Amino acid sequence: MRNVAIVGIGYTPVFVSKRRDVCIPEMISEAVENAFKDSGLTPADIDAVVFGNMQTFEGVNLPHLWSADYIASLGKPVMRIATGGTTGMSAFHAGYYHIASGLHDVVMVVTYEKQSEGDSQVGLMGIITPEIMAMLAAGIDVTGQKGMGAIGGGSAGGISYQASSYLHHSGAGIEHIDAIAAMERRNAAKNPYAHLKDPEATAEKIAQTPLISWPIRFGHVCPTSDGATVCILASEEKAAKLVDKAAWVWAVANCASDATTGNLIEGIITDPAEQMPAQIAARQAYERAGIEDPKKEIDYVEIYNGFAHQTLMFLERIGMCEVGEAHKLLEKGELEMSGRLPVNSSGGVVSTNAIGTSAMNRVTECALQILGRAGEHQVEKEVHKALAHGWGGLMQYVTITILADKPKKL
Amino acid sequence: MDKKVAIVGFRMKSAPDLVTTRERLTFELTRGLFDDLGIDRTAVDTTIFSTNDFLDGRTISNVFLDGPAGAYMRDESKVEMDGINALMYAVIRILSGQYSTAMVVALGLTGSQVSPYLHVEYQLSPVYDRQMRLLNELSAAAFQARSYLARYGYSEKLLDEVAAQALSNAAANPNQARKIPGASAEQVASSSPYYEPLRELHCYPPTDGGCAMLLASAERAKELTDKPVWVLGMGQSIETFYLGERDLAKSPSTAQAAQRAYEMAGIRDPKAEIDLAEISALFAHQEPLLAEALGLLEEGKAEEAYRSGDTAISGKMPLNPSGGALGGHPISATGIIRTAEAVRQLRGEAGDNQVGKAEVAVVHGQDGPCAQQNAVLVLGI
Amino acid sequence: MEETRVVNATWDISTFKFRIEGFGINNMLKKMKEAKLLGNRCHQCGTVYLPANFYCRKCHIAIHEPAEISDHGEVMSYTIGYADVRGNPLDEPRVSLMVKLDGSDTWIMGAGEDMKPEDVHIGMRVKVKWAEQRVGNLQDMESFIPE
Amino acid sequence: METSEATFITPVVPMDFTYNYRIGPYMTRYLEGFKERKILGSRCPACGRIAVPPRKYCGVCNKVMEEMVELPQEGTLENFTVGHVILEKGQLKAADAPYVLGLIRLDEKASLLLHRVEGVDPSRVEKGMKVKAVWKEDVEGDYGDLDHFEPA
Repeated sequence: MRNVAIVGIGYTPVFVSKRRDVCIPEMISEAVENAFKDSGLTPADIDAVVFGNMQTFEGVNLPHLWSADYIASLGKPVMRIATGGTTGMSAFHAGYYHIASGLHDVVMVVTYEKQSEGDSQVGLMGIITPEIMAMLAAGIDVTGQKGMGAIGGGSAGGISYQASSYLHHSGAGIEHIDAIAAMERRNAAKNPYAHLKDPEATAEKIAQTPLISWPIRFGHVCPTSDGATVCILASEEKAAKLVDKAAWVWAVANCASDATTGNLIEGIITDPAEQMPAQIAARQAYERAGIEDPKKEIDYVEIYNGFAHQTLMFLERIGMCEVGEAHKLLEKGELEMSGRLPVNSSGGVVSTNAIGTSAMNRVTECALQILGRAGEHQVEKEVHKALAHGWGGLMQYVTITILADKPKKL
Repeated sequence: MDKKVAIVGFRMKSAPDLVTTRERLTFELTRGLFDDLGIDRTAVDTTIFSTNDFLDGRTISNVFLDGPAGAYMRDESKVEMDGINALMYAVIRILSGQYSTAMVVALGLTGSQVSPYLHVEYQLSPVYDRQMRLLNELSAAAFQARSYLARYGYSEKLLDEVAAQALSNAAANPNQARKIPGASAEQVASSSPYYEPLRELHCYPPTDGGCAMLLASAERAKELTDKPVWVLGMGQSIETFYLGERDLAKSPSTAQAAQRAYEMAGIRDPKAEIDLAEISALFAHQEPLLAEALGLLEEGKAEEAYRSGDTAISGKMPLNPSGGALGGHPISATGIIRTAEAVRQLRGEAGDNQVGKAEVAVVHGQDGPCAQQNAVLVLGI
Repeated sequence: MEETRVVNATWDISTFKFRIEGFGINNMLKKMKEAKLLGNRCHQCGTVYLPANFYCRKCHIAIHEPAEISDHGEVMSYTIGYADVRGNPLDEPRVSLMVKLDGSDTWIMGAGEDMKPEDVHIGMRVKVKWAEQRVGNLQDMESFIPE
Repeated sequence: METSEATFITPVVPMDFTYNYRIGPYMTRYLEGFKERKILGSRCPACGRIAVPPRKYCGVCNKVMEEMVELPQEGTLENFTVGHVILEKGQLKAADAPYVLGLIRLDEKASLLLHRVEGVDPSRVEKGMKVKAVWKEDVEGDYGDLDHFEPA
């Protein structure tokens, strides 16, 4: 095992609903150029490339092939990773292992999504299209009015059950979901790479957005975005030559549960808010990083929250606070940029969601906080260790990355 | 690379139509593999899938496969490319020291479920080639075939001979999908023309197939098998996407990938040191073309090599003794099935396809139109 | 930033010949005609699946033992719908439940009836309301009603 | 574990997913050129190679290509294939008649342009033939404006 450092980060200049001006590889190349600028490296320094997105969102199969000329990859090994919502962090993990294995010294991880090119609802429905068709034949009612398997939940679907269960078990109320959504939209206003920004957001304002399905409102839901993120990783020896200060990977871990057996009726054995994979992956990550008490040792957290309640829910699942405590921390202002446990000062996924980048941006945002380079959304406390969380699949994949301000003792 | 990571077991299956679901095939392959090794799912530290959304007709194509693969509440990831790259990721993960075992599960139900040629159609640029509708997997391959034949002045008969050898080898192999006993060059030459110079039997058949393979660290491998096959080297490379800018008669990215793999494996003279090759040649011309890029055949001498029997199972450089991808191409799984075939050879378990004593094998996998991206493994005992 | 032209391309889902798992669903639908729920049980760990699964995801073994499951159960989670999938408001709020039936280790989803949205809660006891005319269709189970 | 048709359900999915792609400024320039019956390429500032159709990056030099150049309308057939089949949604079908696709070199430094070659007996096509561009009568800045090539 070798130490691995983040030595360069590049974003597209903006993350917005529609990049009407460029085609897919042109957009990706902007983030690649920025990562080279940020790191001072050139294509000749890169040993290998890892590439990730959710390809059905753009309808291009193995898009790294089309992008090869735009990502400085010709003549290099390129590995394409795709794991759903977690793709960005799964790709980051692959980049990490490329170096930790001793096979490569400098690896570039490229992630993107240009969701405006497809219909995101269709892309998501694509996970279960054949099952839906089969269940329609078996009599399922997709409007949720009657019959077995009537999912309900409107466009929020199964997520509304997760939020509902979370509220029940934590003692939090819908007002807490409104409040965390408002906090993140305010944070986003300070992040130049965020999509939905509202410096004036308040819980009351969010509460005025219509309910989709209890307890999910429009104001709790992520947008669909166009954007790309690139991260350059290096071995300890290389990093020492390249940069004065780096963010160091202390642990990566991931865990899968099970979606369903291929039909829409039967669910996972656990409660949808239990998120056992998050508990397992976090425990593994703490062990690998030598962290005994994450509540004391982790200074900053980025949670993958396609829906606002997930910030609170996952903080509990990964052991950053006790069950039922997250909304109390929120009430006390401890999750704010000025607080004791700042979380998602980037604005989170609920403010910006170019899916392939979303789990990766959790990592790069943690790195910026550690490096003190987050600009207006830099948190007040010093960040020595930070945790990035990714989530995806049909609610069953979780990835965790722990970063620190110095190399791990091996 | 020293003997650090070994292949300790595999299960594979292919047919024109396996009459099954992805979930059942995944369960059958992984359960079978665990039974072979006398382990259960907890012995697998991480699982790497190789599936493709455009082949499976769904977003996150492995989303229902975690359970059937035994990865419920466990570590997994997915490489969306040819399976050989998933295997490379498994090797990388073991080399990192984080994992002592890693399983690869690769599936492609392209015979029964979907038209395989669409797989490449969706790889083309949607803002040019897919608008022009001139390029497809077969027309691209035809340009490559003509370019290759022209460079060395080979006759089109070479394609028939290459295909006949592969199809005869495939007919003897119980793991293959396309069975044409006694396939001859004449038979190949009389199959229907697609894009000149390519005919039906020069091209891969639509195939259902899959493979589950377990890899382990040196220490763990000794506990799991008496017959470890070691990954001695690996390399990968990509070339430009634009067909009009590529030298189609050669495969520079294969040559680069091979150079990396040989360097890692300490191979200086591949012709002398390698006992057999399993090459993902999707079209007849690709087998000699890629074999040249892999340094296994002398450039410009392919006709002699095939006619003299050098490339046959009993020859001095057997190419695709399994029958290769002309015998079956379950897209996404092909490269890992080639790997499994090489493992059978190195273990001396290849039956009628056995090349004699084999100690070092090279395996090749590809992605993209005209093999834009190539990966090479060196295996040894 | 200048806007550029849009061109289209498709992913031809209609070209697929999908096969999806039907073992559990088909067996369950047949039995639903008799107003009964049929799943299966893992002979090793005892986990009960509804609909039946061909393997146990905990033990990773093939399983065959049929298990009849009660049509009474407990609300594990719920949601109240206010808008359809396209975001248009509904005339009446709609109750949807996630229910763990007694004796089963998996949950199923379904509509809730005869209950006011404000009364629905996690842990609430419910039972299946069967259709009078049952045809071996998922709508044979019309909804969940309070026990 | 035996499976049969009875073990699974085979749903019919009657729809296709449609995507809307932005073509970006380079492809826009190419199609704008068609309005004046011009074939444009982009030149790499480092190696001087010309990409046709134009695009942003020279993958080899990793340089942004800003300079647009007009290419001659006459060139050499470098490679060709005679198609006996067509692919419709991935299904192979026999073509009504054999047809010729060619890779055409319009300039020594330019990439090969793929197009149909008409006005020649497919059995008599040869590498090295001189061919010239044939435009549609009414050009409108669309992909189909440059209709095909024919012997020069």
